[in-house]
Amino acid sequence: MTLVFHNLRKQYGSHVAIDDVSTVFQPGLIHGIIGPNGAGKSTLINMTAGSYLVSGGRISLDDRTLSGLKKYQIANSGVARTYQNIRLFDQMTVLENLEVCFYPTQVGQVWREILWPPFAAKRRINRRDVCMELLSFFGLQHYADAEAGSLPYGRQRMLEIARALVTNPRVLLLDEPAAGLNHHETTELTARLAELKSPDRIMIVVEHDMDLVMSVCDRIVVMHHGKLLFQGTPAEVQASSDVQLAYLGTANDIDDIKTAAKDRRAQLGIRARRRT
Amino acid sequence: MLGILIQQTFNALTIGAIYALIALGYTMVYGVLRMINFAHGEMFMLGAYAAFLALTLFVGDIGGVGALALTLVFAVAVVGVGLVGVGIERLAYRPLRNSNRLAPMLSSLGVSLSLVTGVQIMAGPQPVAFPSFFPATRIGILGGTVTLVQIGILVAAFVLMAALYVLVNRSRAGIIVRAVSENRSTAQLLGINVNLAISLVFFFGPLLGAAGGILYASYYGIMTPTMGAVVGLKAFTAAILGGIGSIPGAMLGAFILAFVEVAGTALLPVLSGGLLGTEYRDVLAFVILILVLLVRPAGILGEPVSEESMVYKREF
Amino acid sequence: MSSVDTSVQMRMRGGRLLSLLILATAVALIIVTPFLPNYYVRVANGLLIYILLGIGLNIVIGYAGLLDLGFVAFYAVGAYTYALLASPQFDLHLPFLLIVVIAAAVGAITGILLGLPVLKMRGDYLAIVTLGFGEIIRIVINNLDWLTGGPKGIARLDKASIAGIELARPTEIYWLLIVVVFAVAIFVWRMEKSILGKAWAAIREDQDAARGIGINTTNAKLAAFATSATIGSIAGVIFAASQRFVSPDSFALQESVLIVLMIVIGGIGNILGIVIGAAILILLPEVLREFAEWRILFLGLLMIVLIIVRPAGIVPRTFGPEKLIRGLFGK
Amino acid sequence: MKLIAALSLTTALFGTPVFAEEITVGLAGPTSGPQAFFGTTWHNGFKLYIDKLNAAGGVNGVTVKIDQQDDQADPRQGTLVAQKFCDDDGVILGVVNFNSGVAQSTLPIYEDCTLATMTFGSNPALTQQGYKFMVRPVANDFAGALLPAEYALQKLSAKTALIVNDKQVFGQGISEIFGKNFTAGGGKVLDTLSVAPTDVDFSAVLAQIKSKNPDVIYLGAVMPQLALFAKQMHEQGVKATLMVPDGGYTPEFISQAGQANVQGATVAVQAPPLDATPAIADFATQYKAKYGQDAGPYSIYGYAQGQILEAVLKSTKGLTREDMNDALHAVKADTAIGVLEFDEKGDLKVAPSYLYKVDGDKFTLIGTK
Repeated sequence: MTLVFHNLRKQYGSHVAIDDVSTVFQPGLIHGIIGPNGAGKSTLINMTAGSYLVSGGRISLDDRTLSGLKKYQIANSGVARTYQNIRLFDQMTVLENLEVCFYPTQVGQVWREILWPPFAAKRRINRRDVCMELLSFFGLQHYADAEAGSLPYGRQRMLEIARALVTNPRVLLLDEPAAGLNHHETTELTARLAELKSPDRIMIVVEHDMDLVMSVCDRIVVMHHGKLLFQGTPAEVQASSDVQLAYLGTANDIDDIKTAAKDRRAQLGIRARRRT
Repeated sequence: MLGILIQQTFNALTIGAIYALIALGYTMVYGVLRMINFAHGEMFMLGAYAAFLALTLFVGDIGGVGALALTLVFAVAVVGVGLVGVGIERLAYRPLRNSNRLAPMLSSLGVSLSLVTGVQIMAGPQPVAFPSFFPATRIGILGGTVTLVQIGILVAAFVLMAALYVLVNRSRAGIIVRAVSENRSTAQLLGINVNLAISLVFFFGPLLGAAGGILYASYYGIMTPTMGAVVGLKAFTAAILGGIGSIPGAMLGAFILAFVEVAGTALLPVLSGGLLGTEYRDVLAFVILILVLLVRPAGILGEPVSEESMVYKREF
Repeated sequence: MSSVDTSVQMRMRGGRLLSLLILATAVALIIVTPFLPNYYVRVANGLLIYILLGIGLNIVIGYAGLLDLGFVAFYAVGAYTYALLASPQFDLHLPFLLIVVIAAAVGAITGILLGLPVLKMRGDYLAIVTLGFGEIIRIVINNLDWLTGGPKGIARLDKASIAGIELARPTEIYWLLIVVVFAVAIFVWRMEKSILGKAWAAIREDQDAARGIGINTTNAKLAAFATSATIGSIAGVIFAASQRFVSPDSFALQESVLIVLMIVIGGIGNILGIVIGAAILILLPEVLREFAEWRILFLGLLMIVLIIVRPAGIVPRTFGPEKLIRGLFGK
Repeated sequence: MKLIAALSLTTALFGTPVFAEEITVGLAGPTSGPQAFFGTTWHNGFKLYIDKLNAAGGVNGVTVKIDQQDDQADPRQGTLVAQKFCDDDGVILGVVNFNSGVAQSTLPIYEDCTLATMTFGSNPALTQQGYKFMVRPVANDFAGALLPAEYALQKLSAKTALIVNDKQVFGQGISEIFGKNFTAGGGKVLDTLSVAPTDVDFSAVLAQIKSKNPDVIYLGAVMPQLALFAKQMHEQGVKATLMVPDGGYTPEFISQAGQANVQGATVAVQAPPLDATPAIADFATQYKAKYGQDAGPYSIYGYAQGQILEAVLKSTKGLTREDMNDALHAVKADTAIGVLEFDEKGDLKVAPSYLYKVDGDKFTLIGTK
């Protein structure tokens, strides 16, 4: 009952972005993927979610092959994700952003929903209950009827995670969830992520914020130039000289990683402000 | 048989050259603003009317007028229409630059309707005979008949397109326009005057369209207030076919479309065994457009949409 | 907090008055119109047909965010379905309601056939390809003389009748249209509120993210195309039955553009907006009839001004019919 | 019905029918959009005569007011205009329906409200549907295409013809009839090619035609396509004789095509030569004086319809719609395009047809029927 990368490979023309990556992600754990910019972290997430095609190798979930399926099929197999640049449905309300996730399970009886008002009402209440519970978990219940695009940046990040959780996915892929968040928000996020851990759920976090990764992740995969450099517990990663050398180049202190991450955050923060 | 082939080739080249001049305007505007400018066909129409006006005002009778005077009239008219284009952008499109993508497009529909009706009111709805700039000499080439007018149009169109090519690729103005086409926000951050680039595009696009209009009116000997609609749609189709946003694409698309039209007329009845007559010519053109877009979703020379840039955000 | 509450209350009270005013005017207009001279009834019928078309096209443009410039094709399909099945052309005289059902089915199939190849396209490419389809259908209708009568069209169509009640005079067509427009509007509104409507909105906002939450965008888009085409086709049937003559002239590209304009000027994605947009673009030229071609110029300039002043349309997307009704009860 | 009630009320009150001093005539046609040119110039011809009529004090003191409406050549707009005329009790005659398509959708409306119309659409089918309140003061396409076929076969000794049409009601209809007549007379139609009504470039079609080398080309279309085709035909070196329908009977045909390009082309039209009577010679000059431009291809018909109206007003029993209809069907009007009378279907009893040849910058009569 695991998510497995078998000799995964991604190639753009002659450029190899992911080179022969094999690893296993266990349920009940939070897995971190780290690595310098361009190491291929997001590419892994995008391939898992079906946003990018897989050039070689295979991704499987619970012995079922995901790679090659269409993106929506992968989502319906229990893989949910967030995006590096927040991608909410801006002009829909916060609540609707979550409700729409019921589409795969509810579209079958959509005719009944359109033509038979009592059924529609029942469904609406049902959807609302599930979604409001999730919103409350992320402290978004007061925003339920606001347009998603009008939310503050940090709230949008939370909403995106909430959206990924509506269908109670087996695999939750978080692509830089802390990017652009302030310290307070990052703390909140860390707490939420820890609470989200459940025995059936495989959680994968791509993140530059080392504090977050080190505190919340159980296992960490280190990527470097498209290759899997190292994997292990946070303590093992911090202790690995390989990681320090390759990841940091000449530097040898984890603080440098933090500086790099801060730069990255500032960069994304600018982007975030421009968006709103 | 060879005669027909040569003749039809020249027919297609002439039509293609005129389409190309107009398609360039669509594609340039699209390049910088990602906007379909439905009023662009009207620049084509305005060109013909402006030239006619300039002729009557400055020259009077066409007979016995030297080439210099004609060139001057031509220049005055196209520059005039270019300025009109800049003015329209200021008034009708600039206020909409940061709104949804549908808005400027529909504003351009309003501009188009206003221009056609305006000209209809001022100049009357009737077709007006337009003087020919070239002598109606016929030249026989291997059994085919080619007119001097056709050759004149081809030469004029190619000179204009070459000038545009040099302008875009070799001049400072061209660099500005290309930078804005490439990425407007980055260009802005680099201190490039985006408004200037857009004004330049809205000057040269209509200018070329107007030139096309004058050549067209002179070739067919006639102009009408509604002449822009049909040709504009064809040129737009050509721009899409070639890959909208791409300048060589617009030219290529225009010539392909023209050849398809001519081939449709010449071959459709033969190929379909008489089942489909020449009346299906435009159907053939659209079918080919659709087939091309199915194989190359961004047109022949359009930049293919890469996986990474497939960010499908709300468009309107 | 309390100041916020009062302002909300004030807005509510104002909203209530506004809702009451709008609804009362609408009801009054609906009831009064059939008692006016026939010219006004015919104008109203034209308006209602365009509202119907607007509601149909709005599904694709306003809800799913796909720019369709060939909508008139479905309108033509419906009109010609009626013309072929209820006229001397082939001496077929099927009952009106049966033809409505057939036309709805034919419309839906055409919608899916058109939708299939264009699904991967987006934005401007979709626009030109749908435009091409619209033109192809018109050209084919104009040239299949043995079937459609070619440019001559098909004349002397049967009068529509339901359960023995003849629907041919302007007032009769008017009531038919009122019923159909309300039925379709309610249906489409419920559709928008359903999970499918939310999926359309998600596709409109971010197609890729919509796939990411498990929406089969192909099917959802096809559903949008098919529903929209069905409504267009039904509008075509009623148009043909009221005009009792069809010819390719009625299905030119400009009609598609007109309907798009209606939607955008009125307020994209909103049924009330469509009504306002149709009123401006269909009624205004009638009101200004005596100004001949000046009215067209005026209309063109008005379009530019309206779009600049309100790029997203006169009625905001959020001000839907349910707002009106809620406003009425002060909720 | 309302009208009749109102009238019987007036009759009851005053004992005798009251004759209004001014009557209203509904005038509808495409005055905006792509066909604005035809509609406007046709209307201008009508207005030219009516203005003259009114200036001269009208007919027995009755002057004519024109309610001019734009139908944009769109059947839907046409029905609105028709209903507007019907609803206006003051309108007692309609000069309407430039397009056969518009006519098809409006004739039932005029029939319902018993408003007599002079319909312009020339498609033969229009008068075959039993409408009692319409006449057609123009020759239908049967008449318009007979003479050219005969002329081609007999005078030009043509063996082969090629037909080009614009796939519009008029162009396709009249060219089909030409084809039938030509074949019936022993000629051979080599091919029928269609162009789009918006086309201006015929070079590709012409190159195909050239290879078929027909004796005559019949072009079923309207201006300005007629002129454009003639011009390009000459430029591409196609030698056949060009035959066109009535739209070409205008100086613009020669000027827009270029005089040299159009020599020998024939035009079949219902109108006698412009110099046949002083009145018609006058028409052209008056038109130019009033509107500042040459008469359009259909202006003369508008003018003649004004003359029909005058004759109707002279002979009508009263100024009700029914009376006008009776008078219209019984009228024998001496117009610029000949003496016109209608049969029970509303078609012209004798549809005069004249065939002209372009000769220099003039049309020379070469045949009549």
